[in-house]
Amino acid sequence: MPKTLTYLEAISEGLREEMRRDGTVFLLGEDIGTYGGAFKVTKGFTEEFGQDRVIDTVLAEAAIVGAATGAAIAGMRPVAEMQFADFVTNGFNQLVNITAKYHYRNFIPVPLVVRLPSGGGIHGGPFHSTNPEAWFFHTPGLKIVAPSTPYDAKGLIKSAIRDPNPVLYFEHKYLYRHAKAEVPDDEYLVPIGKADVKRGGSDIAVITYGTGVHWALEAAETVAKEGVEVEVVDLRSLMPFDKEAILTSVKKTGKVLILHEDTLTGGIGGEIAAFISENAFEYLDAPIKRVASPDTPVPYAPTLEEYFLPNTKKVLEALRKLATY
Amino acid sequence: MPKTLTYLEAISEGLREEMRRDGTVFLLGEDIGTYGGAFKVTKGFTEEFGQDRVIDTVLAEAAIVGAATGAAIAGMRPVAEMQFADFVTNGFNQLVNITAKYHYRNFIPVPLVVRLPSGGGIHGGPFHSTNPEAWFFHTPGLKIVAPSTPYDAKGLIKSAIRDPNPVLYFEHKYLYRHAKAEVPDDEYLVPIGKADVKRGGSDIAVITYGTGVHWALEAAETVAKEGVEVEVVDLRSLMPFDKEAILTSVKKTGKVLILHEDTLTGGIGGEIAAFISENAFEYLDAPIKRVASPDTPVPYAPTLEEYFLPNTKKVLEALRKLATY
Amino acid sequence: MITTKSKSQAKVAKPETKTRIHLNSGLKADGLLKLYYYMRLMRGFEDSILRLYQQGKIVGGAYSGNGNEATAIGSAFALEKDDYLFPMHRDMGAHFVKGESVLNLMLQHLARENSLTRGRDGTGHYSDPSLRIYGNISHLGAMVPVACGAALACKLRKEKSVVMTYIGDGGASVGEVHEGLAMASVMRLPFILIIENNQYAYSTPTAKQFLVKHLSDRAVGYGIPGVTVDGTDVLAVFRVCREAVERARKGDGPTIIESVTMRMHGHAAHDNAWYVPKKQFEEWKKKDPIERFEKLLMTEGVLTEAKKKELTKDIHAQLDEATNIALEAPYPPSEQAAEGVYAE
Amino acid sequence: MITTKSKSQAKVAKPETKTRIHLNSGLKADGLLKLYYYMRLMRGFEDSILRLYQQGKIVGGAYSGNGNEATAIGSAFALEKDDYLFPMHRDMGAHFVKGESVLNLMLQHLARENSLTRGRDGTGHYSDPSLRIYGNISHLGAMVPVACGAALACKLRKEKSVVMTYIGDGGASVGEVHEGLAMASVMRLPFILIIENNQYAYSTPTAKQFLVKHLSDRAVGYGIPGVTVDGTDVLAVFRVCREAVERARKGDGPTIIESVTMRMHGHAAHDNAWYVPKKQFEEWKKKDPIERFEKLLMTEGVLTEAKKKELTKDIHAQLDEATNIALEAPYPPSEQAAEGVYAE
Ligand SMILES: Cc1ncc(C[n+]2csc(CCOP(=O)(O)OP(=O)(O)O)c2C)c(N)n1
Ligand SMILES: Cc1ncc(C[n+]2csc(CCOP(=O)(O)OP(=O)(O)O)c2C)c(N)n1
Ligand SMILES: [Mg+2]
Ligand SMILES: [Mg+2]
Repeated sequence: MPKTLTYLEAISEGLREEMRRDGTVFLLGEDIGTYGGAFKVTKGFTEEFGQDRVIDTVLAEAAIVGAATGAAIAGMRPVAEMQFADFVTNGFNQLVNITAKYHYRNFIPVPLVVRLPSGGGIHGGPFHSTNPEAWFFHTPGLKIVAPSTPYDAKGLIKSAIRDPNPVLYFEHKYLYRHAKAEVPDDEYLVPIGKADVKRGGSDIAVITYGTGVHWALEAAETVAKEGVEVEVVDLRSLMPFDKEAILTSVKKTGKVLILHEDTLTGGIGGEIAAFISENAFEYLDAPIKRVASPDTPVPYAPTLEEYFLPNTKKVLEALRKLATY
Repeated sequence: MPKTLTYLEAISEGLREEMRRDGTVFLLGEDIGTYGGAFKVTKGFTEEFGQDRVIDTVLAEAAIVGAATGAAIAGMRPVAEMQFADFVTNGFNQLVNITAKYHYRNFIPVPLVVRLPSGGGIHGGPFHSTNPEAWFFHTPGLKIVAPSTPYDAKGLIKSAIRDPNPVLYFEHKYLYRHAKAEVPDDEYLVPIGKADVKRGGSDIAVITYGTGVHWALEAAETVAKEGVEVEVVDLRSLMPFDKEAILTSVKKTGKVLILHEDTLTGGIGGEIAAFISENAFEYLDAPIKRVASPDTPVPYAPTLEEYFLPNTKKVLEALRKLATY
Repeated sequence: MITTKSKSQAKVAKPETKTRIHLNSGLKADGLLKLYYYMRLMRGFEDSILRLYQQGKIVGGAYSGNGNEATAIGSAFALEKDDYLFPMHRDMGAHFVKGESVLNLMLQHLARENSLTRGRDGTGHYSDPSLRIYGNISHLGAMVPVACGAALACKLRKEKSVVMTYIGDGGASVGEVHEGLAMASVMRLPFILIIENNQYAYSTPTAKQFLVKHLSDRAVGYGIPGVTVDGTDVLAVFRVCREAVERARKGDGPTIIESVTMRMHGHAAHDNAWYVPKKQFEEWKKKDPIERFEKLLMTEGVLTEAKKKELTKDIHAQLDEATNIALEAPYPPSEQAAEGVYAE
Repeated sequence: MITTKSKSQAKVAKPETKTRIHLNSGLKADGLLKLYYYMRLMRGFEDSILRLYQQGKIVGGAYSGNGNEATAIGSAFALEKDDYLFPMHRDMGAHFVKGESVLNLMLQHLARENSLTRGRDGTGHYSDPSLRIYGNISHLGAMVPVACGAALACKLRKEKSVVMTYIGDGGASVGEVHEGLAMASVMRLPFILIIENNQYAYSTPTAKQFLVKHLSDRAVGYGIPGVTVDGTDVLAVFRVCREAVERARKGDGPTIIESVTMRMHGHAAHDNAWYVPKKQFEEWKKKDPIERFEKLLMTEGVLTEAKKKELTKDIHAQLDEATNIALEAPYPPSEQAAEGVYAE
């Protein structure tokens, strides 16, 4: 019997299942214990798992990431929460220099997960709205996932916990309660590294993830009425990203839109575009287009943030341009 | 009367000239005073400018970057040195959240320079060899320069100091003493944001910077003998990068090789490729190729580092493939 | 044996609530009334913000410094015009003391076009160089090294200005706080750090943040003075801060001041602080910074019911006016979002 | 007035160089000889490395812990087999004490294929989980939170192991050191931090790093014990560390130990330390950790000239053998560079 879960509930459920399954899994972060986390992802967890497995830490992200790394090296499977993804900048040195390079240097697995509530659309301003995945995308040794649906959110948190590598789990704050869907009752995993075609189509491929999937699907419905069939490829995993799935869609459609909420320049979209233009050059019938946020901090005022963020309309415009190229 | 300077001497000279010109310019960093800096860039500076303008700080990069930011906001023009570019990860939060966003949020200029001795080829291993420019390339609000020659090194450090924005100045450790050239006696500036065509050619455009310029020029000589004329575009500035110069070269040649020492995936080359494939699609006669380091930490052993780093031979191979496409 | 549990060295400032306050604080009646006025203005302002929040008119979150008025005002009142203020999110009153207008702060909270950040950021996240106010960012502790940099600039220019900044009991764990203190102490920068120990960091009680009784003991490790003061006693805070300011101005370097108080509201307006024991709120309510100072001023004859009424009216009028103007001010035009990343 | 300059609280351990050392240290003759052996091995090893450096055979830089032998060995000697060691770059001897082979460390320095990192990293930058040794990375202070994490794992699993790590007088300013201490103290983790105050951080003297006389005073701010010990006195270091280890093992939480010593060489082999006053070297030379312990052992009759000769021969033989094997070992094949970024 499938049940309907929000994206947030799906993450909670995935975490709970893994904690029940494996006694080495524990959580650490700010206000995740008694309070249940700033967004309530771990609400009720101390009651079930005790304060030793749902640890309220000091306010210090380098200590949190570092302690997770040390515990992982010593045989545990920690899941660290950043209260907002933005604060991962304080644990940056730990992640990029110790965590990411550990296996390459020492051949010791570092099975940890860092949960990163990310993204805009909640009037969070410049320090509570960012999508910091691209920095880590450029850091060999980290895996990165960014689910767009409750199904993927649950399946990926479980896979992330079981992975022997450090996994950054980007969970989008806007989707927490806006994305709701049926999730199977039986246990399942979503493999890291595999994209999911959320909508099939033969005219244009949209390569995207996170919030972008929702904008793309909405825009696809509209252009479908105009006779343009859009394929929506949800990367789900950003590192490694599913090269095969991308090439398949590109070869099929010949036209590509890359879409992400993160800012444009140096964003993941650039790499995807470069990958396509190097590996599917002969198949391209139009320039690769990108839709992303402009290269500025995330502004606070609603008018500004609305202008800043991608949305269905912007995607629609880009699709129509591509369709008529 | 032009004189011959090493890349390192050129940086020193540029710093000295600006410190003489403007009393608000001062330097801060680890071991830069009495010792003259780990690489001797500021050797003799305390003697001329005193300990107040060449400050030996505590061993704390966040404090160094933060203090530079605070002093800049308060009207000074600090030049901070990271002992190695690798250590900028400790000042990362300061740079990306405070320094980079300051003008956008407050309309106050932040005229500071961070000097970042970067790059491999000196057997530095995983923590003394990186090229961390791409993280900041994806951080709106920072400018980034990366000179390849003594001339550009001097002209760009001077422009960086005069710029009202935070400028990351990547100086390549391998080039410090390996790059030597004539530099004019008269004062000059190299503008930020302008590329320089280091070699003209009509068949293939190599877009590169830093060490890549030297590999490209060497490889270009070889393929010239095979009848292939390569144009070498030295970006010099990475943010902003010179879009016009890139497009001009691409349109002229129709074939593009993007080259950098930094690792491939998510590197600056991805963005450049995406930019070209979106804006010069019709002019491309071949897939855009990239040569960069593989996606691993920088290994220590000479055999491994040699395999890791790009070099003239790898560039040569890529050029030959492009030539025959 | 040779090791023992380290003992606290904190100097705990004596309470200042007996008579002769004029002499003790060095303040005359008008100074005392100003302290009172700013505390009232701060609470009034934050009550207005919370009301606007409940009406759905605030753009993002809304923070309250209820319980922290004596700390915010007593500290900033120790500064001169040319001193630098780097306030934190519970220090709204410090902005007013330093000269910021009620309207500007209201516009900030409502993210309007004519706010100091032109709607790009909110709350106290702005800078006003004309008043030498440099607001915080969200990342706790991050501004500490920046404040050191301003202090360094003063020192290099041989200006006599000092820099005051703040951090919470929670934020005090952040690495950048340590790095800033390491730099400021050894360089003897004119720098004052006030640790606002208000018993909680979001939901996390101080027992989960540190073992020391007095956070001012952190000063011992830097070789600088550390003081703990009752953060609900505005005169005590003022006196301790003035001393620290004098020390800094003389070139004697930084001071850490722990101001002990209570966050009387939740972390932000969305949080009803259910995790705080009722009794704890009740105990602290008795030490309300405004009520206790008001009582004292009344006893001393500095404040009268009539004066209080007048002041209350004035504050309400100011707040109402600012609220009305700000509410009618437009949001910034969308396209501005793309401008101004770089200085020209 | 209510504020004063904070005073040091450091407990300074008494010197241990008089007779009765067996009783004082709790070590029997074989233990004392082991300490001596490891100190000699450390110096011998580092001399070999420096020689290889001068011959151009070391891949990158070469660091020396000359002057730090008593600290490295006395501290690690206080650990049991199941305890975790997170050493720093002046602690080569600690690796040996914890069981690492001379050959493995030689291979590390020469970046050979059969080194523990397979040539991917050098010097003490390796991990050997079988011995619970987790080497440092270059970024100073960065391993402190990681070491806390290992201590947390012990605590969660209710193991009795403790974690020992190190930082320099310079590295002690890094923010991550503070964050680690903040976490370790409030969680009462089984964690020991040894601050190796060797008077310099690269070229920078301690006077430019901090004002406090005793870096162990940092402990006051975390509410944990702090001790300063003569870092050239191996028995004193051992005793202080053993006490800290016992405390940690009992669940009484972390200790900060400042071990005061001198970096007798330059920062690394390329640096001749011209900036250190000659007199300073001369003074500290008199306190050479090995010579003073040797003299003591001789006086006590624990060591004899004959035994010393034998031991010297043994060490040289070991080092020569390891050097020869390592020099002949191949570098890793190039293509390996691309493998192993991720665990399977
Ligand atoms: C570096 C960082 N981590 C996490 C947060 C999220 N956060 C915002 S306020 C807060 C609690 C702050 O507590 P404290 O420092 O005691 O200040 P208070 O709010 O109690 O005045 C947290 C965890 C943050 N702003 N910055
Ligand atoms: C975070 C960081 N910044 C800078 C450096 C460069 N560096 C390497 S060792 C060193 C001095 C270290 O001094 P100290 O901590 O006292 O240790 P010592 O070498 O004296 O034992 C510096 C500045 C570094 N390794 N890490
Ligand atoms: Mg608090
Ligand atoms: Mg040192």
